[in-house]
Amino acid sequence: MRSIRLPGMYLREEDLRKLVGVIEYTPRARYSYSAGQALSEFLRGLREGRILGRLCPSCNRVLVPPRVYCEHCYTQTTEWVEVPGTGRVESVVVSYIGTARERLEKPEIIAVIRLDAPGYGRDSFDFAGLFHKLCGVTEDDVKSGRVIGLRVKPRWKPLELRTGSILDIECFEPEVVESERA
Amino acid sequence: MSVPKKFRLEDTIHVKGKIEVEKYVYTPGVAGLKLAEALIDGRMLGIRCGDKILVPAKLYCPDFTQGEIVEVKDPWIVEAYTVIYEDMYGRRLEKPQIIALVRPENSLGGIIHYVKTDIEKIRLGLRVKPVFKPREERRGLITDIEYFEQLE
Amino acid sequence: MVSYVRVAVIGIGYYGFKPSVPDLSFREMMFEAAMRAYYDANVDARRDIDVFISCQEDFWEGIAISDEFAPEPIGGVLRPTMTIAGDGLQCIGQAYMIIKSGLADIVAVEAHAKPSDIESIQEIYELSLDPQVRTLNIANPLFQAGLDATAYMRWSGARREHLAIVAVKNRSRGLLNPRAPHASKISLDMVLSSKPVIYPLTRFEIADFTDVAINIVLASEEKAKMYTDRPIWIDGIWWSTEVGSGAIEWHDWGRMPSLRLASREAYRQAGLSNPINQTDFAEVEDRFSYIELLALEELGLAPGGAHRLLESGFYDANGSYPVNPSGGSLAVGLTLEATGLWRLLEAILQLRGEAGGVQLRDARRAIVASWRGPPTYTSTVAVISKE
Amino acid sequence: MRPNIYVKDKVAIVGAGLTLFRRRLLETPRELAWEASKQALDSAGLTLKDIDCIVIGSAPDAFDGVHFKGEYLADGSGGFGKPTVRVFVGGGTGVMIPIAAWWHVASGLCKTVLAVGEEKMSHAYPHPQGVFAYIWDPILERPLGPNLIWIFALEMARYMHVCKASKEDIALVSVKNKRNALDHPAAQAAANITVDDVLKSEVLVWPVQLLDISPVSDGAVALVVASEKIARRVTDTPVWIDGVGFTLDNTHWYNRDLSYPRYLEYAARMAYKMAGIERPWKEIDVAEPYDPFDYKELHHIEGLMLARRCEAPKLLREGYFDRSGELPTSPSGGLLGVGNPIAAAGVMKVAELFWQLRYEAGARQVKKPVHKAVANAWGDLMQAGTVIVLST
Repeated sequence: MRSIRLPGMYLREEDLRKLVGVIEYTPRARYSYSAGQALSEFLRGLREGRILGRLCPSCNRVLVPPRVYCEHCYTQTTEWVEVPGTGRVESVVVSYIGTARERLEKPEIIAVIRLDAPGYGRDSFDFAGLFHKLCGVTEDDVKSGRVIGLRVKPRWKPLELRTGSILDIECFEPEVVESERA
Repeated sequence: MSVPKKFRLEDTIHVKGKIEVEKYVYTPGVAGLKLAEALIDGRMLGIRCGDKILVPAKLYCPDFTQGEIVEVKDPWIVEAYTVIYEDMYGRRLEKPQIIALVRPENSLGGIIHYVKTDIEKIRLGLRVKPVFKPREERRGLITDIEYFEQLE
Repeated sequence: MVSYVRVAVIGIGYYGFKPSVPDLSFREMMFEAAMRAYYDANVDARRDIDVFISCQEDFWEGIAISDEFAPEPIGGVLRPTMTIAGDGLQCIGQAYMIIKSGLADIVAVEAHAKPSDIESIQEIYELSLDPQVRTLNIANPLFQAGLDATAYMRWSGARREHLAIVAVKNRSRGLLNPRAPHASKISLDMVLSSKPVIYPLTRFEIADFTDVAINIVLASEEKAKMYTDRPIWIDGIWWSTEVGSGAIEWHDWGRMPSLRLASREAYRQAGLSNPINQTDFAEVEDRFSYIELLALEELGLAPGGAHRLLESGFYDANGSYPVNPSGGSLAVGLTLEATGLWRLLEAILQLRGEAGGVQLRDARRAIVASWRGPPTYTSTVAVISKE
Repeated sequence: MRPNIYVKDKVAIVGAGLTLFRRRLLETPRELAWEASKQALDSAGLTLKDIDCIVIGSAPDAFDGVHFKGEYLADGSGGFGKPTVRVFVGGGTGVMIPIAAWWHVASGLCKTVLAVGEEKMSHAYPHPQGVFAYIWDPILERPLGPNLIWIFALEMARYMHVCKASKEDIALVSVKNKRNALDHPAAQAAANITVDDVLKSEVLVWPVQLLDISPVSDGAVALVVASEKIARRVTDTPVWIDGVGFTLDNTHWYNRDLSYPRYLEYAARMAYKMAGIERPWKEIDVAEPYDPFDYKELHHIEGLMLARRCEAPKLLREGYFDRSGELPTSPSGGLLGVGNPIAAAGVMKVAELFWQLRYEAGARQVKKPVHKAVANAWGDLMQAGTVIVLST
């Protein structure tokens, strides 16, 4: 295969503009996703400023986000449990780009939060967790590696602005503000 | 579920969403580029596969050999047709659309297009020919053909 | 060398069969169906099932990589789980191969549909057409059905009345089936006097959408006998694609070579030489009225012409060869990629004697045939039996 | 995990073909599939008439911008009156394609399979990245406005934290693969770069920078897979598929420890067991771990058990994974160097091992003798592991 010229005709953006027979098409693919039993309750909880999980009766793990089944034990979860919302930063990054790869004016800090709730199995490979933005830390904090392991808590939007969405949590923020600690 | 399911519609949340990029820009392809140039010229292309000619022109034949691109000529005949009165949401059209699969008489395959005739007159085997848009409006797409019209 | 391993269905489960299931997410519906199927098969999802297959398409789900959501609700987390972007019956074919290859003894196949979550189903159908065809802005993306119907009517001699009889037969039959939300008591006059939607089809002759989740558990012969005393055997299954959906112009209009080719191989595997005499009934594609008749022709189940036999009552539930005793798609609905799977489900219930109001008297062997619908020309055919 | 393998008939790869990988190609997706398929058939000395079944793989429909992409690609992939099926496990699709082809043949129901992977990402505007906005959970994740790179950055940050790996260590993967790709005729992003170039490139989502990532590509790759009897007839050097494995982890990726790809280990164990491999780190001669991001190659080397946990960065520094090293990885140049038309890229990795094991890789041929090889692909929300083991 090495020496043969491979098929494929490369087009630069400007070549494309010169071509005839190019078709432009605007797609329309709209949905109304049913949140279902578990997530509907979870979203209602967020509106009330509570983070709700489901208890697995088999492994005693609390599932956040909640589902009606524990995927490891494959049993139905039985009870709603409110978790405190506090936890530790499991991983954290700084995003300089938006959804369509455009540069952001102000970088965003994104984290995986391991919540204070029982996880699955002894090594806790699976834990109750959320994926959200992080406030109250700087880019440099993140890059220095100091943020992983940091204790955090949710910062809620004012009650009147909450809509029953994951965005009812504005972000997670350090439990102890740096200046207070000093 | 051992917890009773909530059953009131107001207890369940529905979240709006989509899968939409701003737009898709489809390149015409190798055969499609030749076809596009021909359409602008007011011509139609097929490919020769063995002793048959298939329309529209593609890069390859059903046996996977590369086809030789050839021009096809009128007249065309209606191989299959339908009339669209309503869309999938149940909205009636103001003017029904007569859609047909038309193929050049001596070729296989064909193209899907509008046929301009009375609904009573459309039938299988009807002989038709393409009516092209004015040259300056052609863009190398099958819509460069405005419709097919019945041959006298 | 074809493997000697026989493959059986050992468990079935479903949830839904309603035009809309607003209270559950698609994942919760998948769980409900899976839980029922595993209970029926008496298997432990986490211990006994070797491979899990989900059948779905991104734009039906509204998620760009919908495979992500497959494993959790069906018990497939950290197990061999994969997705086939195809009709549910085609996935049964994949499971059949996986078991015959020796890779797995027990396979769970899942398909679900939540068309009630889709707000722009017409535009999504449009997105499945070749971009060149889309430029025509045809008002109804199901136009292919009309083209095929007129071409079929010409060569077969079937008239509009014959197509209407299919709608009357299936929609009325569905009144006896609790899984048929679109059943209704209609008359031939009602169909013939209603306005066409896609000529020659009226709205009674075009199937409507239904929400459902279905799970079917398959096993090798050895395992099947351990788990159940009423296995339903897959004697043969095959699928075929005539042309790509981007090359529909090259389709043989008015015919369905994909059903023909798929059925011939399925019959060969099952050892059928005269299918109409060697099977007792069929669940076949009927998302449009004409396709039931065309399918019967292509499946070799219409000696002397499907429309003539239909007229004589041959295909009625109490006729010589019942076709779509469930009520078919015209009564049960279209469940996106789960469509082929419920056809199989209905046939299994018949063979098990669990079909309730639609139960046939002597059902031992059946043909199940499903087309993936426009703009595809892909079909799957299965032969199943209880002995 | 109970892979439950009892397989009698051997299955071989007997041909491979591919198109250029580029940011944008003139060809339609179906034409790309045809070009790759035609080459694969020619290389095996077969025609479409000789093929029984077709397996197609392609990642999200939203790239090519066609719903039912498998059906759309069918004719370009040989699906003219043939049984045709499309497999889909996100980015893991590339290796799932030959896995599915394997069971088509191993079942005895097909003797020859044309297995095709295609992706045309350039259709989506303004940027193909926009498609990735829709892979997330529509209720809990999409409202945050996520970018695909977020999750990989989160995984990379966790890997760096747990394994004490530095950005420099990780950048070495990019340097190695882009250099390897200089010898690959399809390559889109081959280059002689240094660690410094990587560290100075645009920071997208810290710790991920521009040169840590594979490019957006159009391309197609095809394989011909056949039963033992046919394989021995058409070639003197069939490459056997010894083991296959695949796994999906849970959807809730932020409920998992991201530092280790357990989904891959499970899939690899399944494939190794089937192939009779007990000590992969000794028995595997050459590997094509999936490398859409540079840290991912290290992650996958560990998941494939070719190195101990957190040990891959050190071995990489020592040149262990170079083409002249003890266990060459991504000798093709990988996704970082050759390009990343998602499903096609995974097949490209398998095709590379096919050429390596036949000593046909020319300038890319690794120095050591090779008998056993492994490739993997990975996808979804860091969930899917697909593994294939090949041998001569």
